[in-house]
Amino acid sequence: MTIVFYLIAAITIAGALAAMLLKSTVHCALALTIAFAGLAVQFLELDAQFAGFAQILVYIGAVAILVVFAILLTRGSEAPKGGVFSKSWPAGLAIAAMVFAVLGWAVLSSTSVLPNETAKPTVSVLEIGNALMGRYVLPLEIIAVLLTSALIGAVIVAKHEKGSAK
Amino acid sequence: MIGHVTALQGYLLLAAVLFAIGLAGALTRRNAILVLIGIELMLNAANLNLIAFWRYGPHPEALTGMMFAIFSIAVAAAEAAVGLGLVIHIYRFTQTTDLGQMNRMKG
Amino acid sequence: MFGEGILKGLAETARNFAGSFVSADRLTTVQYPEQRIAPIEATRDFPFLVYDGADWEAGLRCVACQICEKECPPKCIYIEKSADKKPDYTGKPQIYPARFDIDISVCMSCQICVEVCPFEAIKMDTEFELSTTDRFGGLLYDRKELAKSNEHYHKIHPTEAAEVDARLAEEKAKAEAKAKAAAEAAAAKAAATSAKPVGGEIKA
Amino acid sequence: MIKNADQIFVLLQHWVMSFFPHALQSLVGVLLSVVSIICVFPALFAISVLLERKGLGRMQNRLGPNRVGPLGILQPVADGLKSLTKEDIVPTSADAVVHFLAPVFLVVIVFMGYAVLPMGRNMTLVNLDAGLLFFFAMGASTELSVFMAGWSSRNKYSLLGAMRAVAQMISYEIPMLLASLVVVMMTGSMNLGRIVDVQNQYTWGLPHWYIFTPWGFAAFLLYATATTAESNRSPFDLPEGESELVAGYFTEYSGFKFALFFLGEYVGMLSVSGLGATLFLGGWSAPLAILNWVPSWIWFFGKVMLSICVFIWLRGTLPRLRQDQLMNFAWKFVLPLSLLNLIVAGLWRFMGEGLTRWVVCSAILLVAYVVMARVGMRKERFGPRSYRYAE
Repeated sequence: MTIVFYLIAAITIAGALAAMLLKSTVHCALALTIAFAGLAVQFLELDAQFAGFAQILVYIGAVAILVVFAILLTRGSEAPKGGVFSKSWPAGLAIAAMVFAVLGWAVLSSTSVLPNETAKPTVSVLEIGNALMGRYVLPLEIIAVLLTSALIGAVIVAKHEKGSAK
Repeated sequence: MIGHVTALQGYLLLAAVLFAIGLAGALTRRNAILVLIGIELMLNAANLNLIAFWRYGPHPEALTGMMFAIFSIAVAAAEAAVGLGLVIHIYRFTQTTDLGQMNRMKG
Repeated sequence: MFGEGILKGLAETARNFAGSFVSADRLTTVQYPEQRIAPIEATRDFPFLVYDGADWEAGLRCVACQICEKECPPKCIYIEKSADKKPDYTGKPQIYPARFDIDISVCMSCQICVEVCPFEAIKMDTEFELSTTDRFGGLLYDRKELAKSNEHYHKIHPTEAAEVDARLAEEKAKAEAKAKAAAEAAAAKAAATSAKPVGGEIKA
Repeated sequence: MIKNADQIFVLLQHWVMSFFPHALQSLVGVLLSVVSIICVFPALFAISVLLERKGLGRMQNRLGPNRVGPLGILQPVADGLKSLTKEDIVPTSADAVVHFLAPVFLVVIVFMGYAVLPMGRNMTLVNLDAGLLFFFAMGASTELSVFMAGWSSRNKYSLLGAMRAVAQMISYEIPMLLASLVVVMMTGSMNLGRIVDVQNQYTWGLPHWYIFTPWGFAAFLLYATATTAESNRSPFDLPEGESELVAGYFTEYSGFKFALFFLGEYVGMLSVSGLGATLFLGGWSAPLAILNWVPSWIWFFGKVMLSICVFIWLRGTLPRLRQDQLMNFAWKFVLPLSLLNLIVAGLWRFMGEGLTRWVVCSAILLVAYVVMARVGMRKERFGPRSYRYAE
């Protein structure tokens, strides 16, 4: 596979690892952004242009800022008293390792079954638009309702009630 | 073993690694926000899988994989917003985001 | 809130912008070191001591009465009286300041010293480019540096200088008249005393 | 002769590429355009800084800088040298890595936005199919670098400035997207080259620019307001409000890093006005049919410099908005109007040719503007602030 894939994969994994292991939470959020950017480039590698730009716009543009704001609002940037990891971190690690083992085994052992068409699909925004309006119009409407309700829900949940504890 | 892996399997392995890292983070970190970050990573890994299968799948012109990934990006953004709203709300009452201390149902 | 306010504001700045190339009043600033705007009549920067006649030391009007030193809010005037006296413009011997220093780094050009001076000895100059390399000694002006001629005073504040000179001339005239009257009285008295021994028998 | 005057840069590029072996040619071509963009736009940045200082001066009845070089032409060079030689102080408590990365990240992202702008007839670096989405993706990620700058200098003023800047940029990003969405809706494609081609036709000598349609004019005004706020300029320059916030998120920056932020802001302004020209003012198309002999890139850069002059003009005129007025204006005035503009554009599309659609669309937009302005903003009529704690 191309060198670009390995390079970007290394950056993404490094970003993800840093996001999980760093002590200061804001550094974690910034490392997360690097991971998102790496993934966006992977999407472009896979010729999914629209998804790649949407990923940059939605994740780096909005979700990263949201996470960083949440960190600041909950004063997460000061280092916590106890350790950064929960007491039962070995168990968590073991479960994650097992999951990775299962996934890895499944991927590697199914080389024959996996499709491998190397034809480069050319996707134009027009096709995506038609697909959105044609075949996927129902999910589009559901997403619209979901996003509105999430918007209102998040505002109500995080809103500052007048009478409650300051 | 690693030598003759196909392109699709490379992406699937990368997604598996990201998923495992996200899961490890979500399980081991104490700060609620970092658990959410872990979940975001897992979602992204799933997106990568979707698009990898779409790209190397039999007929990519059907656009199913990519549309699914775009919808999942939208849903993940909404989920992140609500999740962080909840974290801020909990913080307002318990003054802490440390998951270890959130063991009381009061409030 | 329709935005006409914004449009009016934009029109105003546009008029200013266009006007600055054309009319003079739309471009009020000048190239400072090369061109200068003439200071207006009442400009005041730092005080200076006025002297009449040619010799600055003899013609100094200041009589070291130290009113200005006491009145000065930032206390930047330092005066030491002289031991002897020198005749002032009316000829009356007056004390003069042996040392008269002003620290212009402290002076705030409030002109109180000019207002309280009974002898019109201290006035405000219009010179402001006084920067020096030495912060302490360089800005402590002594008598010699502060003394400037009456003609300089006329040049910078013409109307005010004219009034001051008129008043001084009138006082001088009054003083001379009084001196002349006193002199005549003295002469008459002298004449009367010399004539009385002669005239005493006649009246008796 | 006219043809190659218009294509002078493209021919130059091909001429240079012809020296290289075939394998390297495409790489060299792209490299050449990237280098040209990185040289041209900082030069435009220098010109607009000079234009700004002299223009603001003239508006305030004073001469602008005219000491360095004849008529002050070399003033930007002097500023550049000064910022290069100034000492670069980093506060000890600052987070060195993030502190250093913020300006670099900002400038890189802003320059990447130029990849999709069509600067002349087939003079686009990368003719992306989803060009507009790429531009907005780059625009959206500049907020992160603003936050990194504010947070990493560990200084209350810069954090406050960064929070204000990010909140302002997010709330004005949505109207900007919706205003340009209208253009995408009417042309049917996100490819900027296509958008300019559609506007490049002429009837009776007048161009088909979108600004001459009611929804296009409204979208242009909304776009201009949103981009002025997006680049923290003129009435919305709250984040670096000198009076209260010292210098906002780049308080702790000095020397070349400060100049990088300055460059980032101006180059961002140039790119946003470039997009505005492409979407509403017909990119590189000539304003009149008879003027078509003028090379196309002259029109593009002319329109960009014209919008820079309008930015400067706004800065010379309007006072700064308060933070709550800013937010009210964004969410309760600009956003609803841009949504309504989408509906009006749809109406325009399906009402067919003829005068009626002109009257109907402009009537709807005008009525909405008046009602929104009068009713909507009455309570907040930029009136006194309402406090949550102090009664």
